[in-house]
Amino acid sequence: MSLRVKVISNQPAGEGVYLLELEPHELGRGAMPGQFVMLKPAPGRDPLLARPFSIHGVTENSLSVLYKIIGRGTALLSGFSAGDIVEAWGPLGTGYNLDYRKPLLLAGGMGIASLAFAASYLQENGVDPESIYGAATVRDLVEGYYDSDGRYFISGAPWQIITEDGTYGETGLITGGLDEKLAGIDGVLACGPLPMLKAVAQVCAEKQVPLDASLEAPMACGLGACLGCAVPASQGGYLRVCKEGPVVDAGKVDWERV
Amino acid sequence: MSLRVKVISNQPAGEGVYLLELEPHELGRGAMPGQFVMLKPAPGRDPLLARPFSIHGVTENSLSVLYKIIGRGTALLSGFSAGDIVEAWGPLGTGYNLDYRKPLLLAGGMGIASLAFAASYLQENGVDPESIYGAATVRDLVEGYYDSDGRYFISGAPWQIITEDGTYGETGLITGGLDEKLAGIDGVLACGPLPMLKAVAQVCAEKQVPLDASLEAPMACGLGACLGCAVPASQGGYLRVCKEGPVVDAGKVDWERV
Amino acid sequence: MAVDIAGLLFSSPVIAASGTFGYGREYDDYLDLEKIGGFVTKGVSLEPRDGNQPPRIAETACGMLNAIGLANIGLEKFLADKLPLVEKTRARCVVNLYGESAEEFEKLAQALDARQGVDALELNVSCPNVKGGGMAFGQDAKAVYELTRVVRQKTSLPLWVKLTPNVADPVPMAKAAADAGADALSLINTILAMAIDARTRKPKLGNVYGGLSGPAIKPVGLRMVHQVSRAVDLPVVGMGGIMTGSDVAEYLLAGASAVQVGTASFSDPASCVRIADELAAFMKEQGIAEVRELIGGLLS
Amino acid sequence: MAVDIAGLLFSSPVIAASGTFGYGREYDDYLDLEKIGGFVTKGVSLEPRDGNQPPRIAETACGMLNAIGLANIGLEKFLADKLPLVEKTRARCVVNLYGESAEEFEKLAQALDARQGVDALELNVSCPNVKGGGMAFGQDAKAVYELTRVVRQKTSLPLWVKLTPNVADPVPMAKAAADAGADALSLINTILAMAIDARTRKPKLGNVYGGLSGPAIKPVGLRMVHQVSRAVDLPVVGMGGIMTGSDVAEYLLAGASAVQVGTASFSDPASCVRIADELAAFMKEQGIAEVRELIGGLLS
Ligand SMILES: Cc1cc2nc3c(=O)[nH]c(=O)nc-3n(C[C@H](O)[C@H](O)[C@H](O)COP(=O)(O)OP(=O)(O)OC[C@H]3O[C@@H](n4cnc5c(N)ncnc54)[C@H](O)[C@@H]3O)c2cc1C
Ligand SMILES: Cc1cc2nc3c(=O)[nH]c(=O)nc-3n(C[C@H](O)[C@H](O)[C@H](O)COP(=O)(O)OP(=O)(O)OC[C@H]3O[C@@H](n4cnc5c(N)ncnc54)[C@H](O)[C@@H]3O)c2cc1C
Ligand SMILES: Cc1cc2nc3c(=O)[nH]c(=O)nc-3n(C[C@H](O)[C@H](O)[C@H](O)COP(=O)(O)O)c2cc1C
Ligand SMILES: Cc1cc2nc3c(=O)[nH]c(=O)nc-3n(C[C@H](O)[C@H](O)[C@H](O)COP(=O)(O)O)c2cc1C
Ligand code: FES
Ligand code: FES
Repeated sequence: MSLRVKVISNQPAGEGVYLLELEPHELGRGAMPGQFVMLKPAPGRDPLLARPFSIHGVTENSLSVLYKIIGRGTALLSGFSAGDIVEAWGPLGTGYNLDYRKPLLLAGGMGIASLAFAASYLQENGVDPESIYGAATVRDLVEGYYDSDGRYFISGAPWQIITEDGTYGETGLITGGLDEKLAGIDGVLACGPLPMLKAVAQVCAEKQVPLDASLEAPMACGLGACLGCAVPASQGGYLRVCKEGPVVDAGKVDWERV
Repeated sequence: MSLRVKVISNQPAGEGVYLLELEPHELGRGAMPGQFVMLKPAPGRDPLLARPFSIHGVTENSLSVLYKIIGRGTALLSGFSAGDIVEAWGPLGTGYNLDYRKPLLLAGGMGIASLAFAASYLQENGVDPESIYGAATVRDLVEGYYDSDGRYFISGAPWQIITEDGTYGETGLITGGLDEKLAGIDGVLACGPLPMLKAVAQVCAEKQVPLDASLEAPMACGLGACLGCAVPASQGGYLRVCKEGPVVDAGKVDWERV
Repeated sequence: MAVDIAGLLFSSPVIAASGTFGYGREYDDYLDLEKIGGFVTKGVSLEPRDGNQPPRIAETACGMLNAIGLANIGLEKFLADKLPLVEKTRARCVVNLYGESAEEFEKLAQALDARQGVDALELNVSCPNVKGGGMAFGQDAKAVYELTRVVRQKTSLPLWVKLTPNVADPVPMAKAAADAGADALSLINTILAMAIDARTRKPKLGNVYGGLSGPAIKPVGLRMVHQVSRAVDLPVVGMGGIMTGSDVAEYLLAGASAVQVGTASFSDPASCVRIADELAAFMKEQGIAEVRELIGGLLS
Repeated sequence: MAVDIAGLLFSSPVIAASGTFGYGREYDDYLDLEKIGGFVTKGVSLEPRDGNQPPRIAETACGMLNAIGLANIGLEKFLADKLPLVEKTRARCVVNLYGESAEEFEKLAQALDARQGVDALELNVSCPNVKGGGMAFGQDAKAVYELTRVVRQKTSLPLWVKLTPNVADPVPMAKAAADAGADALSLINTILAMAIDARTRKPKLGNVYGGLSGPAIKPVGLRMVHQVSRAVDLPVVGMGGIMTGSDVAEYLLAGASAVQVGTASFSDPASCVRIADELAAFMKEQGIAEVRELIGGLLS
């Protein structure tokens, strides 16, 4: 059965960003960081397809999704309110490798949605990741909270902030000086815009540090059935973002063709 | 410009029936009983077409529509609430002939929507119509109010009730004993299901009493442009319900072919 | 926003489509005709036509069916009653022609040639070819060629040939029209289709089959405009499901020189003007000064 | 709810359509395969195929485009890894065949003939005919005849031929398939179409063109099923835009003996079972005991 999930809340959580909390039922069962759910942005035939969203967090009582308004579907999603029913299915796909001892987490923009879950999961499991969250400007940061030193936290885990215009935290790109940042790191978890992922993949390949990259592609089924969500594989052919991904070993991706 | 009209209220007014009050703007300007408006049941592309609804009443501050839930469009319409915007255009079409001295009004079912407007209009203009409202059963009557004698009023005008099962008012069909009811009548205004209109048309033709019948047909434009709303004309060819109608001289309709 | 279609200037690339805009003045309460490029009349035939048995329209998912049956007031009344109403406007009036034989088309073209107020002719070749055994003229390249050729001989007005999507490939039809002297190609007409009421077990249209239009068919219209505009060196007037300014931009990118807006007028009678305004806003946002910068500008 | 298609019994007239249901088990978390009639596999080719360059899907008004490019794991892996997973279910497994030449189709049919677990073959003739100059097999009645004939000789399994809507008239293709020995006809496949991103000016699909499916095309599917079922004396498996039980009833009334559900599974992975349940409820409401009371039951 596909799931009809009740909305607990759907609140603004930044510039054009919303935090959607759902009653989890099976939707959240055993969900791991990096996995995603398919959410139908409105009942009916138009829009027809569900949209993929990373799982931002799961508790016993809720599953949350952090999303940005991009087009019609996400705009419609922002209209849901407490008590409404969302059609959904999940958890889906392959999440992050969470076995690194000293992982570096790189969240570009909305990449924070899935990596915040990874960071707090790692922390709960006794691993202290190095976590960097990059945004264009301070207003683009999604709602977190700050300790007395001005350190930014989201979902209980701390993040170093870097903004392109220096309006908060360091100034620059998340990919700046990445090779130095890799010192002592045994694995990188990255989620963000494609140019960022490509740059990270290149540095990680050079430094021979394993990289788990979370990819995006338009999806229809989310279940590995339609073959719509293909991304070029380094071995030729394609990977399915919804099945072999969304998080994939960067070495398996043909970044040139993506 | 097409009109974006604000909903004042949208309340249940009977079994599956709602009363929608709109801020009128131009939509109600000069509206006459029997005319209609086109209402888009939801923004967007699905459903695509607007639906025609008779004008149930106009005041300086509001235009009202009384509608029954039939399918998807009317179901969606019932979801609107105060403050929402409805896309609409009108007033449209040709209304009732209001020049009779002793008119008989025959409302079958939702036919009351337009005829209640006609009855109160006539009353305001010093004409006391004979008004009969037929329904299958008492529960199907739309919300009116009752005086101390149990007489039913809607929009300020009184109606004799006839129900098929006798649960309120007389027992029988609105078309029962119609020839007697025509005594002294100089014109009939009728709105209701097609079989009723056909029966009324036959009796009126026999008794040579003019009949203004309000017709229905699926519509696209409501403006006389698409030629979608055709009903067979007695002279051959077709009448456009949205332009020559919805209220037509029954003699102009080829009732056999309707 | 002006565009040139085979030598005829339109003040805007947005034109109201045949059959959805009556004879040009039906929408006057809701839009200013002069704010769009013009309109195409309902198909005009030699004699008045009653049209098909109702019901004639049905709603479908993001679309609608119509089986009007080319009901129209006929040439004579059109010239006497309707043409004068649009003659004085700056909006272009394109007359859509409907005949059941080549001779009927010829006569229509002849009667309209050089008539004041008529800016161009649009040949609807999607109608059944009575002599050709009922198969539509538009599904047979030879018939398209012949029909276009004879009409071409009777008129010096710009001649648009309107193609049907009910073919395996529109390119042979487009080439045939071009070879026979058409000045422009309009496409697409409606897609042959059907709707059924499961409860009454009846077709929703009196005519059983009808034409599908509206946003549902936009992807088919875009594909055919793209195919035809690449294959044939004539201006293309694109249509099918246009509802927004962005939809117009898509058709222009696919290769259309102008567009027609049909069914959208039913979901909002002011659509044509709204869409033209949205296109202007889109162009401004994108820093595009002239419509022609978009035409055929699809990247790959 | 059982239906008989050319001698093969299906427990329900609702079957999951090729390309939208993987190899049969991908939806296991969301529906019980045994509650539907069965499924049609993704098109299987002799060799594995990578498929087209992404993006491969795009949403459209009440529909979607796909240009998967018939990506599939190939015959060998299908037989080794996928077929065993469905062999033990009561659900029927129809294998959809894809080849680029008649020889490839022949080999596929031969390899699948009498394979345990394969209940029927569905010949996808909507693919480009490499030898025939790229025009699809399915747009040419002679090619349909030839292809069906050679495959027919290689298999005793029920043979369904799946027709494309990208033709002026599906009936000649249907007749050709019937004459060549097909046991049933499936229709419609997707409609060739296109989507454009006005801002990036690029086609939304890597392949530029793709196939339109979903509710948008239901009226076209109904029309073609109606045309074909009246013209050809073979069972028709209808599809195109089915989303509800009532949609199924409409296809049955139009003349289909069973239906396939494709795109609906993307808007709700439990669609096939939900639709079958809705059909049962509709039949109950209408006092219809057997599916066959609906088949071809359109009134006029
Ligand atoms: C595995 C995965 C996880 C994601 N997680 C998040 C998240 O946690 N938060 C968040 O804000 N966004 C996330 N996205 C992106 C999100 O799916 C898109 O922003 C969303 O689909 C846009 O829909 P729309 O209707 O608003 O946009 P439109 O552009 O109108 O959408 C049109 C179509 O394109 C598809 N589409 C558009 N953008 C994307 C995209 N980036 N990726 C895939 N399909 C797209 C839509 O699903 C839809 O089918 C994720 C994408 C993937 C693939
Ligand atoms: C001039 C006119 C005045 C009307 N006034 C009223 C009124 O005051 N109150 C009221 O309750 N109803 C009225 N109706 C009927 C009303 O338009 C339909 O009930 C409504 O369109 C049903 O829409 P739906 O989407 O709920 O039904 P669906 O059956 O899902 O509609 C499918 C399509 O059929 C059309 N359709 C369905 N029923 C009718 C119908 N009876 N007439 C015309 N088109 C129809 C719809 O507009 C739509 O395009 C009037 C109809 C006409 C023509
Ligand atoms: C109600 C209706 C009537 C139509 N009548 C005609 C006609 O007379 N002649 C013609 O060439 N096209 C006619 N068409 C087709 C339209 O002009 C247009 O080609 C088609 O509807 C696709 O555009 P759209 O999706 O914007 O409506 C008609 C369409 C509709 C909906
Ligand atoms: C993503 C996708 C992949 C498809 N792949 C195939 C295929 O491999 N072989 C085939 O015959 N049809 C294929 N089809 C067509 C469907 O089986 C079906 O004919 C079509 O989608 C219409 O039905 P629908 O509107 O219910 O989806 C595919 C459709 C989609 C949407
Ligand atoms: S979305 Fe269907 S296979 Fe990935
Ligand atoms: S509804 Fe268009 S002419 Fe009447």
